[in-house]
Amino acid sequence: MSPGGVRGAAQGPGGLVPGGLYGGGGEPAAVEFHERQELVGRDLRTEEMVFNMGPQHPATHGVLRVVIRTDGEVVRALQPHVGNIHRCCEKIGESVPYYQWLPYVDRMDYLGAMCNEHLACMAIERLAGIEVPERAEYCRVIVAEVQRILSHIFAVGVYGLDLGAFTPFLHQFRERERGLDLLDHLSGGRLLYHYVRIGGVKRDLSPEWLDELRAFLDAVERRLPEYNTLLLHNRIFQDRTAGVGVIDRDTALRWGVTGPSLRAADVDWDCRRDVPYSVYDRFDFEVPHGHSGIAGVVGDCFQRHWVRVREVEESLKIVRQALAGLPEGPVLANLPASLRPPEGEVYVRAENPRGELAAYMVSRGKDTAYRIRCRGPSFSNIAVITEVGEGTLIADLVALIGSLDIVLGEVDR
Amino acid sequence: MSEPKDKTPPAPPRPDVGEPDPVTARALALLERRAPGAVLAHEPGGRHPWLRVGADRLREAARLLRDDPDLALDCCHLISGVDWPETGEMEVLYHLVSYARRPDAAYRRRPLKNDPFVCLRVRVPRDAPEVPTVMDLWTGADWHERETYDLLGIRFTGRKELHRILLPEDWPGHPLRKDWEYPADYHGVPIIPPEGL
Amino acid sequence: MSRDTADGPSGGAGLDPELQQSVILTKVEWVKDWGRRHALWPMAFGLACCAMEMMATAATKYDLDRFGAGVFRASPRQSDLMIVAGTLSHKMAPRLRRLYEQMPDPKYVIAMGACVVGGGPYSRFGYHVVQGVDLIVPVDVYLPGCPPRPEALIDAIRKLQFRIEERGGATLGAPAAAGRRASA
Amino acid sequence: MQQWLDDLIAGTAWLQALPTGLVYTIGILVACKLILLFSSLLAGEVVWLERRVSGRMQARIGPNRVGPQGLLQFLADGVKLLSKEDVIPATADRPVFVLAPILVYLGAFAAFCVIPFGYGLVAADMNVGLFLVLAITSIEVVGVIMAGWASNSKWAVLGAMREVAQMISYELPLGLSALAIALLAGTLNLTDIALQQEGWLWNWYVFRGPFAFAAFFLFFTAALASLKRAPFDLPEAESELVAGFHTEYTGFRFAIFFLAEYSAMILFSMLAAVLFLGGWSPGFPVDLTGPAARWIGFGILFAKTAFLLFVMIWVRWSLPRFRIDKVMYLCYKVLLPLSVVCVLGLSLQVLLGEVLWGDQSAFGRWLMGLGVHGGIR
Repeated sequence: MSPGGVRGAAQGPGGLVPGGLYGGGGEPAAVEFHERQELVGRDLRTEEMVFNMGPQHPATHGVLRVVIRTDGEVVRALQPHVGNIHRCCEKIGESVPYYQWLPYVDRMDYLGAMCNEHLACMAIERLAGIEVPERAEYCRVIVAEVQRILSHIFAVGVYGLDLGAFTPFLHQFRERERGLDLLDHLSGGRLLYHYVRIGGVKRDLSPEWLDELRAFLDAVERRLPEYNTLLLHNRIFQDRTAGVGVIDRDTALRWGVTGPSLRAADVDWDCRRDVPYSVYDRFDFEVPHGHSGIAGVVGDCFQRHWVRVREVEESLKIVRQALAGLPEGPVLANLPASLRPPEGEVYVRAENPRGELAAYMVSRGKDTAYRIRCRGPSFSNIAVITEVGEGTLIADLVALIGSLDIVLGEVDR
Repeated sequence: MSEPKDKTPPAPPRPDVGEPDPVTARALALLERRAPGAVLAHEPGGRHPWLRVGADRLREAARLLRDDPDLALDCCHLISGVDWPETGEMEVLYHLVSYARRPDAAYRRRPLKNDPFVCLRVRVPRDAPEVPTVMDLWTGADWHERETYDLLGIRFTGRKELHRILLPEDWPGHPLRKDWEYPADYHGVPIIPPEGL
Repeated sequence: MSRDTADGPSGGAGLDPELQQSVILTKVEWVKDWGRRHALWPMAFGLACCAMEMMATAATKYDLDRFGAGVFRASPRQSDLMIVAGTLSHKMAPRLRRLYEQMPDPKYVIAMGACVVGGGPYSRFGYHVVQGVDLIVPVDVYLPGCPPRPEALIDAIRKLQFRIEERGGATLGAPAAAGRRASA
Repeated sequence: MQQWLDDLIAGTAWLQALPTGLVYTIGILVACKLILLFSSLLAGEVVWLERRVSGRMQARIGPNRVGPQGLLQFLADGVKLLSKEDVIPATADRPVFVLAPILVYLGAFAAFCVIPFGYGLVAADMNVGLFLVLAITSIEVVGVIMAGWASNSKWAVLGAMREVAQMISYELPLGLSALAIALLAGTLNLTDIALQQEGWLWNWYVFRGPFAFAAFFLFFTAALASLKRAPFDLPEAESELVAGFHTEYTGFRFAIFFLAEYSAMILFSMLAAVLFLGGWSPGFPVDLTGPAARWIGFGILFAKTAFLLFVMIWVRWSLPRFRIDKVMYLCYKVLLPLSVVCVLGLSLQVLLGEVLWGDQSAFGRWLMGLGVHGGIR
């Protein structure tokens, strides 16, 4: 890699060779024309194979497509291709009223829907100058942290799946189902909730629900060591992940990697603590970062996995504190039927399970936004494999992509 | 777009009340000292302070901001493009954040903006929207620039070849431009326009 | 698009009706259908949100494997059922078609979720979303919901099993849907 | 087998009229058919077992709708795979593509002919039985290479490459740890090896000294690797290579790969049971060589096989997958040296035992007793 980060001639061609099962042979020729031209123009050694990993491949967590050029098992160059589920979230945001835009935000990162809603509502509230009742803020923090727990244990399980361990994946689903039921009972949806609304939340938390929540927290706390036995402390798992796919601090910052992947690269930063939004400044929690002290080096796949496991513990702490300090009061501010924020713009960011989700919004006094731009954390996180994935084995590439815990809905938005 | 066009002349976004943002003030001072004349306009405080630079001075300003040890804006968080057809201009915004510098407690408690980002913005004419790249400063800007090109058609110059990222390469037009029309179909697969069938 | 039966010579497609009624052939057909409906191996075709619910259906609580439909194969060559779970975009559509064509007959498609049934929430402004997967491949069972619950997916698979039982060995599938849109 | 046929001919008048060679041929064909049927059905049931056991391990149920407790699930799968369209990719190398599953199948099934299912329940009671098993099972790798190559799919080629590297490497520790038992037994005839372990539990070869004990685990690990079972399932690593070398195979050809994999599992479990776990010996002195009693012996051997199969399934669903370089590391730097040590140790044990105590295993038992004693204390 050249030090400045400019990838000139070393750039992978991302070429397509028709004929392979996942090759691009049957696609409209125009779609990938530049790649073909590039491929023809290059002096491609015949010993190297060009693989099309995805868009339908078990390891790509959805419809990511990675074109890799390998020398045997070693990846010489790779080029990720995204956009396969581009769902026009920003265009829709400009076309529908603010209230109606919220469900689309859920669908961006469908594993962190509550956190997404939270950020979108925050952005709109800041744009329109809406005060949120205190109890609503607590409700938001509780559901967002429950969502983070669910997302992280899912990430932990799916990472096992990527590495060939099927059982942890299903074990975490047992707890995940409990959490989904929990949010289901609250909002009526298992995956996409539309619970956090502009000006508060949709429904108050009932005492029964809070009991259910406590039981869920205990269950997760009890099961975490079990997952760790299956993965974190498993020797094969450590061999597969320690020292693999190292994203060091500099690389992470240059590529804009955020979230657990950034903290694994020893950057002590968490939006919840450092630029506190909502009521996060009232809670006491640690930000796991750097080296786990178990295996591997800073910034490798193992540390990213470890950061997620640790963050589940911290989220449990936050939810418990929020439960203890839950104030009384209304949960939804009075809002007009048609929200017309004054002219202005905002930039808001929040710590999502996958990284920093940010939104830039421009209002011109209408009931629809003039421009909405969302920063999907996975979008920046996955870009980094272009550089880091080079020179790894195919199995390591799978481990690397899995450890970044991307959601393609958020990459493509 | 079905939405009727706004006939009023486009005013710049309304300045929000509030004291000046110290981070942006520092960035402004730095740019005025090291690159005089680069900052064309600025909004010092409120929810969303910003600095506008000319497209020709963008890279210089960005490099200064990145390399300044106090600001240390080591991450280009987001690049967004905005289309302003009324003035015939396109705008690109760079939201720069620092992970090396953590905001102090006083900054964290600021009511309107507690997030120490610096926003650089560039305006270019709509008929020839060309902005120099910042990809060599922040590698991650690569995909953001590609996306801005893809959805708004703003060209970034001085970088490796610019391709669409989200949409197919032969997609008609740039959908986030305000005057973009929904095509009838794409390769024979119909696209239902917003008005319905 | 043509919906040939792919049973080959033994499938009874080309036989005269009298012969098809004969005992042995009927029994053979019955056994084949029995096998097909109890061994629907889905292809893991997760596109978006619905894929999470598809996983949940295969996982601990709902356990699709009970019906013999839990063998998620990554290769289209070995799968019988394509659960199109999630939003289908124009960029992805040719690939979906290609994967569908790589599946051996008889093959079945479940359109899971509002987006692949008819565009769902993206039908109005979503320029890059294909307004229903039936524009690309024929669909056997439509499963609405955003996302559908796992119970609903189990129900869809049961429905497909009943349909295989009713209709016999011939491949199912809706009529070419391009016509549906054109006439609309 | 031959004895049976001789008895049969002696007792049946009309068979005596036929040429003996013809009777032998027909008899052997029938025996092969029976073995084939047995191992295919068994393989199917192992698939069911795998799905149910994994379900159990993963807090779910597993197939339970087809037949009682889902026992007929494999039949449904088989019928379905049989009636699927048979796709041969246009770019595939047709003859090789067609031949490959047959070779894999052959490698997995042919070896059953020398496995004693009980005393005298063996199709071909050969003096080189053990050797034959190891030789025939390595044909499988040729089939896999052919499958990978002929598919003309890159994932398949990569899977086949991994398979070749892995299988050929693991033949070494597998063969060496089997050789260790041959050293103890002094024969390659599997029936004789099983017979030598009759009597009490400590007569089983696995309990004849620390080296034999270690050899059992080496054998089992190497068998797992050459069976492509997790954590060594790299050739078909689903999350990396889609479906590995059989990515392009459909319908019945794929079913054959599937079946071959599971019957190879049964084969190696049975072999391990015969070599190390006393064959059909229940662990106390009882004569199981009689015409009726041998079927009891068959049941006992079957139970041991089932246990080993269960362990294989257990391992598969517990562990993540190795990486190719780690697999090679494990083979050449851990298993191979250890199995060499085992062979050398066992040679020493046999030599010293015979010289000092007149019993080749005595020294080993003494060592093992020492170890157990130390362990308890």
